[in-house]
Amino acid sequence: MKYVIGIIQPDRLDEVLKRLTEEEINLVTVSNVLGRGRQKGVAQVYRSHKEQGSLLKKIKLEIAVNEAFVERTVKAITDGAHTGQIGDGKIFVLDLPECVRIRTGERGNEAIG
Amino acid sequence: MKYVIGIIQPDRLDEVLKRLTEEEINLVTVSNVLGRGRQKGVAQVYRSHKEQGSLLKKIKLEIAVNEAFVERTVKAITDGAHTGQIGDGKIFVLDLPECVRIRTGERGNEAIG
Amino acid sequence: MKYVIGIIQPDRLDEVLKRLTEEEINLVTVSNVLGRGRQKGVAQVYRSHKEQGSLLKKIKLEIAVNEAFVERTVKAITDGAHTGQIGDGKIFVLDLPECVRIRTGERGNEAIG
Amino acid sequence: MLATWDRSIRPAGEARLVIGVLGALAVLGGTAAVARAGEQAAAAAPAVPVPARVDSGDTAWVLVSAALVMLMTPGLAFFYGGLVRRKNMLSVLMQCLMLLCLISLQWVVLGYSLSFAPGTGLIGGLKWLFLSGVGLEPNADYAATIPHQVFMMFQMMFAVITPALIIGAFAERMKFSSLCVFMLLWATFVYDPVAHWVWGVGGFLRQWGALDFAGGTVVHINAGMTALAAALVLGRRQGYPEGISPPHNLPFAVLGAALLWFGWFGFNAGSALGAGGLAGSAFTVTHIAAAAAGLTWALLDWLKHKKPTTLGMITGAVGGLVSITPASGYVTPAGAICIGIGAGLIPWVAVTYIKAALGYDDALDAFGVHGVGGIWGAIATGLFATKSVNPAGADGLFYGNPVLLWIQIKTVLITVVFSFVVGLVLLKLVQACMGLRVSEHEERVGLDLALHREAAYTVID
Amino acid sequence: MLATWDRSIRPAGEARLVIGVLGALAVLGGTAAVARAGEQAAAAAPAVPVPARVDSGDTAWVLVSAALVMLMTPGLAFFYGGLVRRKNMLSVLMQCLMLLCLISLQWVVLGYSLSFAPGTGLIGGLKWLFLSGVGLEPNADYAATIPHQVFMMFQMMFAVITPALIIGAFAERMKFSSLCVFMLLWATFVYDPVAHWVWGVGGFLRQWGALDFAGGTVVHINAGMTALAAALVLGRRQGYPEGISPPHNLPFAVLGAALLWFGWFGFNAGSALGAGGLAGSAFTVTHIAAAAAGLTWALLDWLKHKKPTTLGMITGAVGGLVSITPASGYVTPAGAICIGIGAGLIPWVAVTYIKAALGYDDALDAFGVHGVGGIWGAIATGLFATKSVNPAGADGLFYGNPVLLWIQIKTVLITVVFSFVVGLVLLKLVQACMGLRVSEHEERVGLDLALHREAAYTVID
Amino acid sequence: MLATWDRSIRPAGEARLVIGVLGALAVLGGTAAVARAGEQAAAAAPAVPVPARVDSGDTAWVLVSAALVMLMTPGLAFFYGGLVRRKNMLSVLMQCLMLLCLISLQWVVLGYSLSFAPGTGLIGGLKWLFLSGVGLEPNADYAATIPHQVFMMFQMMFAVITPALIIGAFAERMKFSSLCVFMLLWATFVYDPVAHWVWGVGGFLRQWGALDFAGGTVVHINAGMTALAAALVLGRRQGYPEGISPPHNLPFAVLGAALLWFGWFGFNAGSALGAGGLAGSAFTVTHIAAAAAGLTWALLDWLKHKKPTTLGMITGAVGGLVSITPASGYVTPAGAICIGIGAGLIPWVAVTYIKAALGYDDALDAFGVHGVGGIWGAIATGLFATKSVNPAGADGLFYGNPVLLWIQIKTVLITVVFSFVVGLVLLKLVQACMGLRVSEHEERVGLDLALHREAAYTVID
Ligand SMILES: Nc1ncnc2c1ncn2[C@@H]1O[C@H](COP(=O)(O)OP(=O)(O)O)[C@@H](O)[C@H]1O
Ligand SMILES: Nc1ncnc2c1ncn2[C@@H]1O[C@H](COP(=O)(O)OP(=O)(O)O)[C@@H](O)[C@H]1O
Ligand SMILES: Nc1ncnc2c1ncn2[C@@H]1O[C@H](COP(=O)(O)OP(=O)(O)O)[C@@H](O)[C@H]1O
Repeated sequence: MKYVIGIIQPDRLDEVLKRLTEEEINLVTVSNVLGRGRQKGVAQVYRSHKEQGSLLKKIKLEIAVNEAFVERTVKAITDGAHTGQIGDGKIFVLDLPECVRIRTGERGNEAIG
Repeated sequence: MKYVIGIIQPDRLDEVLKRLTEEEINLVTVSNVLGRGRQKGVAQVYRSHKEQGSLLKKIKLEIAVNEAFVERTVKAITDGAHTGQIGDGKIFVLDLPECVRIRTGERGNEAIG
Repeated sequence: MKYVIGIIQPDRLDEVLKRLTEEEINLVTVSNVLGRGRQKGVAQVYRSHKEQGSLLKKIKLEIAVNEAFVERTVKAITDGAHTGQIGDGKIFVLDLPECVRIRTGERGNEAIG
Repeated sequence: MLATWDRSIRPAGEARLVIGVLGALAVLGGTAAVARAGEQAAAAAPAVPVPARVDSGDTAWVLVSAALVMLMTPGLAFFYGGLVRRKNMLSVLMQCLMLLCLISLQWVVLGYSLSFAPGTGLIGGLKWLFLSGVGLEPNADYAATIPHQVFMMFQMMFAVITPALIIGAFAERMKFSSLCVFMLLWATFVYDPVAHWVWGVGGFLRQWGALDFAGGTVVHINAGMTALAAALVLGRRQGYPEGISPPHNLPFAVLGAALLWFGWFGFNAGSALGAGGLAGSAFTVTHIAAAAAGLTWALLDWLKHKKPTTLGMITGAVGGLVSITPASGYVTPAGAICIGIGAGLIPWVAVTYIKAALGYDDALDAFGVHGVGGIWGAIATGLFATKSVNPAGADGLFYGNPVLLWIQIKTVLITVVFSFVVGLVLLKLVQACMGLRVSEHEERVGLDLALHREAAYTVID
Repeated sequence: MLATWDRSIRPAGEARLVIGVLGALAVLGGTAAVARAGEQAAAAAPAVPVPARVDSGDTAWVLVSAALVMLMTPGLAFFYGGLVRRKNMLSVLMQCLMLLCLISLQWVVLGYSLSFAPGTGLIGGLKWLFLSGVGLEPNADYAATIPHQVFMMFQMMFAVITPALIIGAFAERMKFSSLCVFMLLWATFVYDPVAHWVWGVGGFLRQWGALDFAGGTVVHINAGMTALAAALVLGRRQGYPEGISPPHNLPFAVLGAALLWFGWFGFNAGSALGAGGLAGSAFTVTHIAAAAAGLTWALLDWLKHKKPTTLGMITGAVGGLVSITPASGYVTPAGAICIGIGAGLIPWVAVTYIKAALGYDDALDAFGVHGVGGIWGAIATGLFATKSVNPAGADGLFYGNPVLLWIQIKTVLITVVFSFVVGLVLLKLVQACMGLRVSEHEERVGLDLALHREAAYTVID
Repeated sequence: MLATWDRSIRPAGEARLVIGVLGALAVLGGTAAVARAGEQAAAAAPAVPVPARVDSGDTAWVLVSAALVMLMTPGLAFFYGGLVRRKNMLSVLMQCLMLLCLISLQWVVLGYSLSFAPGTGLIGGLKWLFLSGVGLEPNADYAATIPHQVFMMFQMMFAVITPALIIGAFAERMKFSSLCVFMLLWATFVYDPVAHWVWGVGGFLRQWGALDFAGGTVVHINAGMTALAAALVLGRRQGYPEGISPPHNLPFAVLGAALLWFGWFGFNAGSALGAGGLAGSAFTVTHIAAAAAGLTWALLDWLKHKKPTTLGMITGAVGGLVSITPASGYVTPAGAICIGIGAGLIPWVAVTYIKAALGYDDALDAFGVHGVGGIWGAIATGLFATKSVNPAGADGLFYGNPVLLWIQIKTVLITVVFSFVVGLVLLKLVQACMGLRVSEHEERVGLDLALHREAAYTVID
């Protein structure tokens, strides 16, 4: 199993979720993060004090999937989040040795979906 | 070492923390996430516009533990978070090759606790 | 490749970011978390009801790096976050088998930087 | 006209007390009947002819005061809302807004008439149902220099905020539909009668010479005692006390307290029903008592917990405002400072020790602050009142007159018993018919989503 | 003086309507010319000599009212701001603040003169440019008991909030610079003329006997119709309707609604321009209509969505305040309840069904609430007005006089057409010169950062 | 009575200035002694007999104004609070609330007497300690048509907000206990004397003919200069300037600014102490100056940073309100626009360039806005004042009278020196006794948790 982490632009979330649904990847965990990447932040101004604002709002997705779904997941995220502009984000794929569904106590591949 | 990630219902947090303490697992990192799972969200209504609200508030726990503690951690989370209803959440266990305590510079098994 | 997770004190963020920049580690994802560790929280008081406040505000950093950068990353975080007091935090290093840059579709070592 | 107490009691005080309470309970069974009777009684007693003319300055002040008191209900919503958990924020705001709408209409339809129309000693008549006869000319019985409708509106705002105060006791767990029904009943069977007793022409407590300038009894004791009943009937929130998170947004609570303080100038100084010396005096003592009480609570926190807390300070200030309310037209600045100190101290003890000891879950201390603070204020009026401030008032114990204190204590007792008992009965009634408390699941999810299909704040947007 | 309608219409009603609209459009081409002419015309007609003396009570009330109405613009900013997405919060606040500054100055420079200076039936003269001649003595044409400057300031606050209402239609996508230019034009070519027609001495709708106590036509229909035009011209937000997140901070919206409600007492009761019975009556019906409308909307939500919503309740209350505005000096409490129920129902239908059916993106329902609610209010004035409340008014249909209703309908039609058409023309003009809408990228990033280089809230600090 | 300046200066202006400052410093050593002497002096000079009668309209307006000014302190709390970091939000609210309580009581006990009781030119007497003799009859020396207590309460609110303004300079790093002690001293040794000089009967600046309608000198310069001293004495926050996060909640800052603006109508127009033409004029120019200044700052931001900022606009508006304060009873709308433009420009320069150049950390620009804006306002009063607005005032430079400007400049200098020096001395004194600044650790953790054991917002609940 793999643990897929995606960092995307906030306004691409809806699109990514739609693509994931189309691929029947319904289970996903989402959170707010700030990212520093190649994208230059816009300088914020407070009473003429400029704040470089290098940390930009991003959305983080976490999706645990079986091996068979990894590429589909990556593709769904990429398709939904891609705009071709700097700041589009990254996907990280980690190994996931174990997974437990709290409700049933199931483990492994059965638990993940 | 393992890196245990748990996604639970917000109102089970207190119970889970209590169980973890009982197992002498005191170190834990907690954050707000939104989850899309099997649980159907309640439709929100704004001026008669229905918002499906598929993303529900969840709590994410991250706990780095030595191998010996993995099962106890999983059990503590499961026991604390289990209600038997859809939406109870998941536990993911990742491998953790290295760990550093910033204060002392200790590494590995010593650093984790 | 490695996926480095750092949990630090909120007020050390600026310093850590500076150190990372000095090491030419520009890409980083930051988020708010609450941590329970060795550090004892300050008891909060609400109408004479004491709330132990065991969960303290922390900042979580996530940095995906090539192997060659792992030690520099750990050192930059450690240097920036270290105060010698309890609560300084932890660094966790996970294996990262795969990485994708959404904008270009690049994979692996090229995508990470 | 409030100074007629001296010949009214002593002999049959206790008997009257009992009769009063019983009579009041009887109201529950037959408000309309009693009221109609009262109407006839009143018809027999012609009002003293007072030359009534609208004064623009007085009217301006009471209009402003009515607007200020109206603002207190949203103020209270934020004061309370900031203290609950994030998932219940809107439910508190919604409850307050609903009362603002619902009780305003109840007041128009029958509340004002039951409270202020000529009637018996126990309840007003039905003459002013649907505001018939409540016109733009002054009604000299209540205020000779402002339009009758303005007096009615000013009083409406009191009728609205009083039930809203009760919300604090059952926050985070009450069914919304039951709340609406209960509050309609409560306004009709508790608020309106008590308002009549104390303020209505012919009201029996007014006859006795009980002093309640701006509603210590009618508003605060009344709401506070039913709040206690509600806390007992509904039971504790899940996880109380350890598992309840701290206030989700203290700045909102501070905002609410600020709006309450601001509005209270209308509440108390507006109760002079004109813009003159008495309003000025009420304004002064209101502010001073709030300041003294806020400081006192902060200092007590400082002593006990090593640090002064913001929540403590605003709670104290609200307590001070509560306690000065009945006294605000009768005491000097020095009296106000004393009342304020007591208002910091006594509710602080109630909230810190008594609540913890007895274990009821008065979630936002509606009883602890309004009930206890209101009782202190009513009694303190019996101590500190002086005719030097208001010749239409009376002298209190410290000005050589023990009788007033006794009247005030009796008034408190009657109101305490009446509000608690009738509140309890109404709660049980609603509980039997439709339930009072949300399901365990709804409580966990939070009332905002469960009962209103909304979230106060977005997490990601 | 508003009761001259009975001999004015019937015969040539339609002809006048057409002339009126055409004439009004002509204004666009030659405001100044028309105005100068008007000035001369006015000079010929000497004002009726009324002994004018400043009354301190009336002045106090109108000063307070002006302050209250001023507070409505920030109130509106929070009402609207709470409903947008986090990334656009400041843009809404900034737009409202900018209008507060900009239109205040426009009013001083020429707006007040165009609206209220003696002129023609279509526009005021230029006599009071830069407030010259607007002094501290009363102007008996408008208010005989308060300083002229106080009347001018009270009216200024109306001129400020009206364009601010329009913001709701194009929130989250309008260029800030274009907004400033558009609003300056709109104030001059739409607001000022309409204010003159309805309220200015010699204004043609006033001559007809149209009743608009506090601005249902001038403020709400006017803003609402241009809002509709703006929603159409600017087009939908990206992702509308599914991709738009829910309100980012409903408590702020509730706070805004509370401040609006509070300020509306100044808006409506202040429009009596004195502190007496009429102000009291306006105060009363304003509150009652708001309560009835809030309750109605909540009940409709309860019926349709199984749960009453907070947003529904405050939207309804604001709708009630909108609808009672033109009627507030002419109707009884019973009339207010009827108007309030209509004000809950009709905008609810507009927002729930019509908006969805037609598919325009009136982001915060500026048209749905203010336009539709304002139209209902103006027509309802023709139904429920009664001379028993205000002898200077007129009787409506339900009091036996169908003529008023007809006048009101014509007034509505004229304003609807004028505001929509001229609003549209001005929008197209600004669009042609400098564009109206931010770039797709700026819309995605959010206006706060893109246009103002600020973020409303920090994420980490 | 303020027009006696023409014969008072020229010859011995400088000498008097020196004497004045020295004399003022002497106050520090012997307030009580001086005061007692003053009392006797005053006893010798009987007040001119003026027939004093309470006017309900005037009283209504001043009551409202007092309530409005009271609301400014919470308004300021939110204005400031929104600008600090999340972890210090409550500390700012708490400081403002504490001053509201503490200084109100100080005012009752001795502040009012020191400021307004008959005394010497340098300090009021002790006759009115504990408000003895401050009753419900008017005191014709100050306001012949409102109860004396109402005047006292109105002035109290000024005494409260002035020290609260200083908070902006040392936000996020001051010890709470030291703040309480320092502020008590400051109110007694700085505010009360300066209030007496300018407004007290017999106050020497008043004798000179210095014009300060609503407190430009007494409130803003006074607070602003001590703020500067505080910024210097306490030193910079850790990480200043780069490491300081942006404002944590700009909507709260906007809310605060809106409440300030709203309250300022009471501040300035209430200072007319009656509801008539003068109040109307003050109301008008107050609003216009705020609008002009807000617009100016926004435009300057637009020029320099390509985008107008919300924070800039509200800062400008507050600056405008500050600057118009001393002039608000003496200038025309045109004068107000000029003052407003200056009030946008000059503090903008101070905050943008001077603060950066000098490197002191005036965290929320208490000096930059209130000090600098207050100085501009006091001087501008010497330029734009005209007797055509207020015959009791004087003509300024642009109305042909250079003397007033000179008086204003001297007044500014005296106040600047006095507030800065005495403020500094008091700060050093408190620093020596109990320290001023929290520990490095407490500053890192945030004052909310470290000093008050509370968190403004929950993270998870
Ligand atoms: N190596 C990395 N480690 C952690 N987070 C990263 C890394 N690279 C990118 N990110 C996250 O992805 C976001 C987008 O990256 P950025 O470089 O701006 O986009 P792009 O990949 O289009 O050049 C960053 O803001 C950051 O949050
Ligand atoms: N495969 C997954 N990847 C990421 N997050 C998941 C996954 N499965 C579940 N979750 C998280 O766990 C939460 C609970 O899942 P859900 O399916 O509703 O519960 P249950 O396991 O009881 O059926 C989800 O809202 C989501 O946040
Ligand atoms: N084993 C762990 N698993 C998850 N989070 C941890 C773990 N150990 C520490 N943390 C995080 O690091 C933070 C700091 O840890 P703490 O023990 O207080 O510091 P120190 O390492 O200086 O003793 C904690 O609040 C928690 O968020």
